[in-house]
Amino acid sequence: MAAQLPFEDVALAERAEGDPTLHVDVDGFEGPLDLLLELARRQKVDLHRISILALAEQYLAFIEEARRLRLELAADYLVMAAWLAYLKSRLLLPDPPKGDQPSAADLATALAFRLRRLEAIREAAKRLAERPQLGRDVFARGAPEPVEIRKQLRWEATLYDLLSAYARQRQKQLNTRIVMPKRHVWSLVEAREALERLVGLAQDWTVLDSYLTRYMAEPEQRPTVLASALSATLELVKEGKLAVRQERAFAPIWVKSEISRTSDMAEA
Amino acid sequence: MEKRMAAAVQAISMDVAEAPDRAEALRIAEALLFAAREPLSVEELRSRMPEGIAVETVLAELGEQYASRGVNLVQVGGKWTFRTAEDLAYLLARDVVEPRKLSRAAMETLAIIAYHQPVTRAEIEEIRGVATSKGTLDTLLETGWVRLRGRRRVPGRPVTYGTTPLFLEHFGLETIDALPGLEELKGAGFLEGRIPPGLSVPTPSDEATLREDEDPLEEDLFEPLIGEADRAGAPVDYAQEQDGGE
Amino acid sequence: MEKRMAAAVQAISMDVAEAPDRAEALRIAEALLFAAREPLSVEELRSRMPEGIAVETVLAELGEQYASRGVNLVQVGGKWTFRTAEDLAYLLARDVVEPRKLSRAAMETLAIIAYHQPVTRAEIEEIRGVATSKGTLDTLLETGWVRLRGRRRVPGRPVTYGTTPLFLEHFGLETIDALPGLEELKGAGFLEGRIPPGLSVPTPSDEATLREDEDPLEEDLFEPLIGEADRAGAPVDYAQEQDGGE
Repeated sequence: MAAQLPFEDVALAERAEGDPTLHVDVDGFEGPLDLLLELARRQKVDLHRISILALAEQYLAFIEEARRLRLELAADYLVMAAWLAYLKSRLLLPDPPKGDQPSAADLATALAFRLRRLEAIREAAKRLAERPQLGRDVFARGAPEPVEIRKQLRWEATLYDLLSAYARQRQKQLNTRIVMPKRHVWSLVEAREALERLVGLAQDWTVLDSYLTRYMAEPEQRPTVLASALSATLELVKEGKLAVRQERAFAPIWVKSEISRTSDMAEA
Repeated sequence: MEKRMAAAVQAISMDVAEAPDRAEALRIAEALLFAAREPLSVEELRSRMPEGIAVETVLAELGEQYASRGVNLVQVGGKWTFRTAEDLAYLLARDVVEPRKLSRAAMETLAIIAYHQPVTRAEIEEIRGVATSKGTLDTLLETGWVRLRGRRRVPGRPVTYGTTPLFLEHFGLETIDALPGLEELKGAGFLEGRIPPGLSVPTPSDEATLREDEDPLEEDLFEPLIGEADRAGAPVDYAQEQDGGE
Repeated sequence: MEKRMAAAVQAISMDVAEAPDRAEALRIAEALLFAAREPLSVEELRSRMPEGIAVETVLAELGEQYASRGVNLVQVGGKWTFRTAEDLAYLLARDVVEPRKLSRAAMETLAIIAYHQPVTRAEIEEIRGVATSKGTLDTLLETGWVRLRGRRRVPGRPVTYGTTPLFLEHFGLETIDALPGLEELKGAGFLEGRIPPGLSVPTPSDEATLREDEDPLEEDLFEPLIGEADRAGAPVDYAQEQDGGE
C-alpha cells in the first residue's frame, strides 16, 4: 500500500472499459466501499437492482486474487471481506427465526443504500466542481477601487475642562503663598514692665495669675502672657526685686515684693 | 371627478420627479458594486445610497440591464456583485495562473461537508467508506471554503464542519440551498441518517448559529486539527489516501 | 446600376452579419477591461479579442454606452480602464471622525494661553512650573484653537501664542473677555481659599493686531516650532511632563 500515485492516472487506466479480469490494483481505490462501487458498476445494472450476493462474490474473488499475488492489503479491505463473507452466508441460508439481529436482506439493502449514497455524493461533487468558479470561469473586478477611509480628529474639550485646568494652576500658586495670621505675643519686655509695676504694689504675697488677669483679656493670650510673665518674674527674683513661692507642682505661684521686705528688715 | 384628475396629475408629476432619482440610484449602485472588492449586501448598499431608495428594485433593474452584457450582476451568498459573464470564460481563462485543483478526495470531502453540514469527520468517513486524512481537511480549511463550526453534543464531542460565505462566493451560489442536485439527494434520503430523528429537516445549514445538537468550540481550540488527528490515530491507514495533487 | 445595387446589398448583409459580432465584441471588451488588474492598451485588447475586430471602434462605442453611467470607460496613460464616474467619487471615501481628548498638559497649556495671551513659551513654563513639550504645542496648533501671534520684542524674540476665533467658537465664548476671572472661578467652585489682593488675571487679548511689545512673525517662519524646539533644548527636563495622550 505504499502508493504515491494520484488516483486519476492509474485507476482509470487499470479499470478500462471491457477489461474482463479486474486488475488487482488496490492503490487505485479509495477504500473498500469505492472498490465495491466500482464492482457494482460492472454489473451494468441500476444500483437499485444490484445483486449484493454477486457483488460480495466478486469482492471476495478480488481479495482472493490479491492474496494469491501476496499483495499487502489494508486492514479495512479484509474487514470488509470478512463482513461480506458473513453476509454471503446469511444470504444463502434461510433467515433464522426472528432474533435481535437484522435480517440478511436488511443488511444487503443497507449496503446498497451506502453505495447509492456514495455515488450520489460523487455526482454532486462533480456537478459542484463543474460550476463556474470564481477566478477560473468568472472573474471579479481586477482592479477594485477601495473605499478610502479619511480619519478626522475631533478634539474634545469643554469649557469646564478649560476652566478647571486654569484654576488648577492658579490654585497651586495660591497654596504656595503661605500667609501666617499675625499672632499677638506678649514680649518679655512688656512682661517685665508689667511686673515692675507689681513690685511696687505686692507688699504681701499675691497670686501671680490674678495680677495678670487684666493682660489676658483674650483666652488665646493666656499662654504667651503666662510664659513671658514667668520668665520676667524669675529675672526679677534673680535681681532681688521679687520673691516667689509655690507650694507644689501646678499650684498657684505667689509673688511678693522683695524691696518692701528688705525695707521692713531695715526698719527692723 | 376633480379629485381623480388631481390624483392623476400628482401621479404623473411623481413619476417625472422620480425618474432622475432612479437613474441616479442606478448609477450609485453601479459605482458601489463596481468598485467594491467584495460582494455587498442590500443593507450595505442601502446605508450608502440616498435615503428612501428601494434598493431591491434598483438591483433588479441593474441586473436586467447587465444580463446580456459581458459583465453580469449576480447574487452570491446573499450579497450582490459584478462578475464576468460565464460564457466568456474561454477568453479570460488565459489570465489564470493555473488554479489550484483539489484532489478527488478533497472535492468529495468538500461536497459531503457542503451537502451534509454540520457534519463530523466520522460521518464524512462513513459516507466515503474511508478514513479522511488530516491533509485533506487542512487543505479544505486553507481554501477558506470550510470552517470548524462547533462540537456535536454526543460522546467524544467531535468537531462539526461547515462551509463559509467564501464557499458560496467561489462557486457562485446564491445560498446553500442552491447547491446542485440538492433536491435529488434530499428526495432519495441521502442527507438523512445523521440527524437525531425528529430534530430537524435534513437540509444543509451554513448558518452562523449552531444547531440544537451543536456546542460552541472551546476558546482554547487554537489547533483543532491536532486534537482531531489524535482521535483518529489508531484504526485507519492514512497511507491509502493520496492528496498528492495539491 | 446593377453593380451599385449589388454593392448596396452586400453592405446591408455585412451589416446584418456584423451586428451580433459587434455586440459580442463589446461584451468581450467589457469583460476583459473589467477583469484586468491594470489598464489595457488597444494592442493588448486586440491580441485577446477575436480577429478582425476594430478595437478602437468597439472602445468608442463602449465609452459612449458607459458615459452616463456610474462607471465610465476612461483612458489613462494611453490605456483603457473602467473607473467610478467622477461625480460619484465621494462614494469611495468615507470620513471617520475620531474623537480625541486633549491631554492634561495640553489642556493646562491651552488655558494659560487663553488667559495670558499673548504669551511666550517661557511664560507658560513659568506658570506651569514645568517644561512644555513640543508635542503639546504642536497638538494645540493642530486643534486650530491656538495660533502663533508674533514675536515678543525682548532678547531672543520668542514667539507669542494666542487663541483663534475657532477657540471662542468651540468653547462657546462670545469674546475672550468672557473667560471668568479668579473671583468668578472661586464662586463657581473652581478655586478654594482666599485670593490674595495681589493675584489677578491679566486681561487677555486675542486681537488680530499685535501689542506694542510684539513684532510680526517673519515671512520665512514656515516651520516655527523647529526653532522653538532648538531653543528649548538644554535646561529643561522634558521627562517630567507626560503628554501621553497625544
